[in-house]
Amino acid sequence: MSKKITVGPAGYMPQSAPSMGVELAPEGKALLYGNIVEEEEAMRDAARALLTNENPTIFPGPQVLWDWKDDVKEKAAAIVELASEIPNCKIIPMPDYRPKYPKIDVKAEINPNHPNLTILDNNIKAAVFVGVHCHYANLSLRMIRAGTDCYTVALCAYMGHEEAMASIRDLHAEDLRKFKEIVIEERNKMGIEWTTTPPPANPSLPKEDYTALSPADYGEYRSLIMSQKGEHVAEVE
Amino acid sequence: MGIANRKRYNMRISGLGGQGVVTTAHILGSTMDNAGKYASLVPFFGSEKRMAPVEAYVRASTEPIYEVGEVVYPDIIMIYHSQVVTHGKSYTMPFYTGLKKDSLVIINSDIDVLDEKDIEVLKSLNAKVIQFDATDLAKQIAGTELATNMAMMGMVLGLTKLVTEQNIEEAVKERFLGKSFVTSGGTAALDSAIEKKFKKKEQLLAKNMEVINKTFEMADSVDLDGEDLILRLTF
Amino acid sequence: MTPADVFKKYLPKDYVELVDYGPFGKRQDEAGVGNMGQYKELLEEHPMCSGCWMAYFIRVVFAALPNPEETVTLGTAGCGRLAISQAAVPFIYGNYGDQNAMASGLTRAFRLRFPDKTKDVITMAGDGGTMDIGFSMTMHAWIRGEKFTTIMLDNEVYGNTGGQESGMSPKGAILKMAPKGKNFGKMPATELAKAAGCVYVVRLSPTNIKNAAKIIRRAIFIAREVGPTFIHAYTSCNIEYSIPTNDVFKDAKEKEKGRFSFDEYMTDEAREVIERVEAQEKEEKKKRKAAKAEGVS
Amino acid sequence: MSQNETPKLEKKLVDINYLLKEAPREQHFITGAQAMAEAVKRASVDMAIAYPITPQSEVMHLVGDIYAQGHIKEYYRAEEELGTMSAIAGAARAGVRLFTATSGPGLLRGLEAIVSWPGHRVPAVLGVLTRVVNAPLSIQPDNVEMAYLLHSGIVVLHAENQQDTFDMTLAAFAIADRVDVYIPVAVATEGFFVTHAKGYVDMTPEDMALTEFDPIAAPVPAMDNETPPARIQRDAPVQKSNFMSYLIHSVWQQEIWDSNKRAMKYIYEYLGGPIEVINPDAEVFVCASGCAAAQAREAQRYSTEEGLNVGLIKVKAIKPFPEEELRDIVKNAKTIIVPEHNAIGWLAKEVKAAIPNSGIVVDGPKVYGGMTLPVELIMKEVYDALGIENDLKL
Repeated sequence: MSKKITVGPAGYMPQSAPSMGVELAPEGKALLYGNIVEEEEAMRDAARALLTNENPTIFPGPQVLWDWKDDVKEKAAAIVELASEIPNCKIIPMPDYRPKYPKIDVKAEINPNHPNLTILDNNIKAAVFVGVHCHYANLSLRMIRAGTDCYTVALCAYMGHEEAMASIRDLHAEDLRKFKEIVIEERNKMGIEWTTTPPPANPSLPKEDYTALSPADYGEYRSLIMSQKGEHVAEVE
Repeated sequence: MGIANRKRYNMRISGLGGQGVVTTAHILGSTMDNAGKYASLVPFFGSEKRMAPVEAYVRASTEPIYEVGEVVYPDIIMIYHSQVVTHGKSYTMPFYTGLKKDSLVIINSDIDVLDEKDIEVLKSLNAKVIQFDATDLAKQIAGTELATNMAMMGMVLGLTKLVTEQNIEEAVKERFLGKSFVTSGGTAALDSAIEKKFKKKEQLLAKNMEVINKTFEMADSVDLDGEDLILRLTF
Repeated sequence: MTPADVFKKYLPKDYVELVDYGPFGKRQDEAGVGNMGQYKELLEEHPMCSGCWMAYFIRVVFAALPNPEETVTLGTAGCGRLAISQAAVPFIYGNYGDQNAMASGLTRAFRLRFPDKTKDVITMAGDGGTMDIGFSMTMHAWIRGEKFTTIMLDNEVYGNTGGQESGMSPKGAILKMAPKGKNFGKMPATELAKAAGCVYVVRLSPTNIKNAAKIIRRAIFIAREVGPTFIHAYTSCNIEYSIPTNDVFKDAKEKEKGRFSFDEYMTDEAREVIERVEAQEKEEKKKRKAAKAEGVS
Repeated sequence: MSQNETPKLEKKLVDINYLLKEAPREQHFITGAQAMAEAVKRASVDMAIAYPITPQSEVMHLVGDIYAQGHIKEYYRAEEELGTMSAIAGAARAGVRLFTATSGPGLLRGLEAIVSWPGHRVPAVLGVLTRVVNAPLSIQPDNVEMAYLLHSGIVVLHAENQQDTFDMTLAAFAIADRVDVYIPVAVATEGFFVTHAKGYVDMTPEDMALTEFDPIAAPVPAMDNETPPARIQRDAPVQKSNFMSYLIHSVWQQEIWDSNKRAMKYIYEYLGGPIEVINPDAEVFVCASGCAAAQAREAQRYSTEEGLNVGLIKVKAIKPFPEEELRDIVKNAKTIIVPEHNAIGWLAKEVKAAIPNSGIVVDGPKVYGGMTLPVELIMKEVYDALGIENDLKL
């Protein structure tokens, strides 16, 4: 079967996958390179990409990052388990969809308004989107296909994504575990040595100690800050 | 095919706010005009008010130019700040996105900013990378880093042999001694800052020209046909 | 707002801090205007000009929110949204000047979906968005008695489009599109609001941070129960009116003595709400004091 | 407040396929306006916003009545169309099922908001009861306003009669809130000719309604602080900048048209496809939408009675436009006659753009400004196409 959707870069202003005739897979099926296939086939191809490409990364979205629904706990756990089985896999979250000012910290997060920055800066060649709302997943996957050479996997709770190289639909925690098992199988087939290790924590800068902050840190609005009881404000810049 | 004496150059200039990126574009434009040649400029349009990278685009040619819009596929890229390369502070990432074959990259930095992958790509494009510390040169000769853009502009014009120093001098005169030239609020403020730095405008002009002449000298010494990808220039 | 346990260590610190040090679920004395800069604020980085009084006031609004975890803000074109959209509160940007129409739909939809919950809806738009292009939608939302808060960030000019005259520019001001000076005065925004049925209307120049916070909270508490509330705040444009950054506060003080003199209007119904809520807050404060004393002795 | 005292009615909630295909139906003789309102009554609509304009008013009056009866949770009369359409956009952010309707000049007045619905992912249903666009003032039927909707990304269905109006309106709600579509769906039909005229409509039971709107199963989070993320801007103003990709707005637009495209499979599932064809082997086709299709249907029948090999193509979905379906049907046709109720012939333009041999398209007969479209006008084109002598004095 010829590949309809392949790893990018697809160019300056590529056509969208649907306009190239790619249709979402029906229930029980999956998409692989834009073609409708059995779920397992797609999972195996995705697994091999995650095991062989540089800097495999999982991008969990708001729907799995925040504890808002009963099934989140289990899904979240399953995602970390999956990541732990992929050698040197990173987890870089997409906590929300708002453009980041002045510039996104590409080591710490990915943003749908400029996802290629994170992919390029971290030299990510295989990525998994999970828990990202479909609209933003589609935007991100398309921009990544346009401007990078990253293999993308979409693990979607709904109908999947035409833009991803591999797209799994109706995803639940058990599907994530199934995917994990396939990753392990493929890993062993390839004879890759790996002991289950969870990805490193988020590298973003250490937090400020707010209790130690004085109104002097408040800069130009210093004059508007009431000093706390017993506080001495010595210097105003 | 060498970078000098071409009919047409499409340039992308990337820097950070306040480095005179847009000013360079304007002066380049009028320089071409004074030389009886043609140019078109596109300052970048973003909506945020500060802290953003700045990009400007210049098309310079011996023939009339019709094309409009930002330069997506440049044959010359000027980098005013090493962070454009190291921190991806540009609108296109990586900074050489769209760069054409046999092209020229000028970076204001004398340290190694390019990583292996960059070097690999630039080699495959048969590009030439000129690196020199334009800011330091500006400080040493003009006594202010605000002349950094002059150094960068002098270098690109020196390398491309597009115009003579005289053409530039007239343009710089226009820019700072006036003539009908409208500047944005921000740029106007910057001018007054420069003026404070050098009491007199004539002196400002002279200093700028010194910087430009220096970079022309440096450009003459460059061998663009050599094997090396990166050429480090000192002064 | 809590992350899934396994993911907390993978979230950017920015968000972890919001969870651990943010104002969510906290009282004003724990995380309010009184101790701005000492907890993780809802609005931090923003692209507004340095010394922007509007950015400062927007920051105050977010610090004053009585219920940030259940608040939605709406805005329209203008400088304001550049900052508002950066806050850790849902923000809706629709079309030109339609913020009060959108808020009408949003507020009603919230009330039918969450009849037992308090959700605060606040529109924050400039003088142009509120009184010029959005005029009919602003007025009609008030006339219909829609229960949300309208805040007008009045910088007396179209700042974001480069300094054109607005309906709220003062008479005689020489601005773009008014090259010979504006030849009519400011629109009577607060009078219009009263006439249109706003139950709580305040005009202020936010020079006193605690007072500003009190006003904002009052407007929100009243909108929950009684009806539309309106705050007309002076948020100067130091660029278009070329006010030196250091004199921005001074300018606000001067305006306070002039056309932005403090004016607070409320209906009896609104007053009841304020008295009840503020008495409650006092009571709780007292209780806490007592409990503290208990603990000490 | 008395409006809150209206009791919540007990209804059997069913899936759209059951509702449209299996549910028992009873025939009624009602107007198009009634048909649309009756569909709204059966769609578990949360909120409707009204603003009067002839000939739409009839619909929103009736929707107001069913609100008073408790079939809808919230309803009000807004200030004008821009306010109405903006309020719909605001309510949509709270994750509810929405309906409004308008006509000609009202549609154009609300257009700034309406064309932003798809990009803002507002899954509302919009009734378009067509009317001339003013200058000079007139309230007559004419569907030129639909041309303005065709490039907005909105899914546009065009009803031939009262029955279509009922079925398409019900289907519209189901199409709009599919997670892979989630953009507005407009159901258009001709003012007066359909809205104020009575026809036979087979209707589902009143106490049976479409399953309720699910704000969670959506491609964008409702901005209700209930669905994550806690810190969100759903539809950011996007500009080229260092924290935006050059591509963001273009891929966003692509996503809207992709969603529009994805609606097609539901148009097949719920409405039996975007076109209806009679006599697929015809050499001459009459291709029409809306109530022009009724005239075309009549013309096709006359032709058959006269032994002429004429076919009918009724276009039910204008966006997404059934390009492949059309190409396939007309591949051997000699002539395609496209009768329309507007001056610009927007359907003929779409048809010409869809097929390789646009020369076979007859751009008309067209009537507008409220004129009726007599079947004889279409018959004349049929005769001319077949080279049949005729003495029709038209």
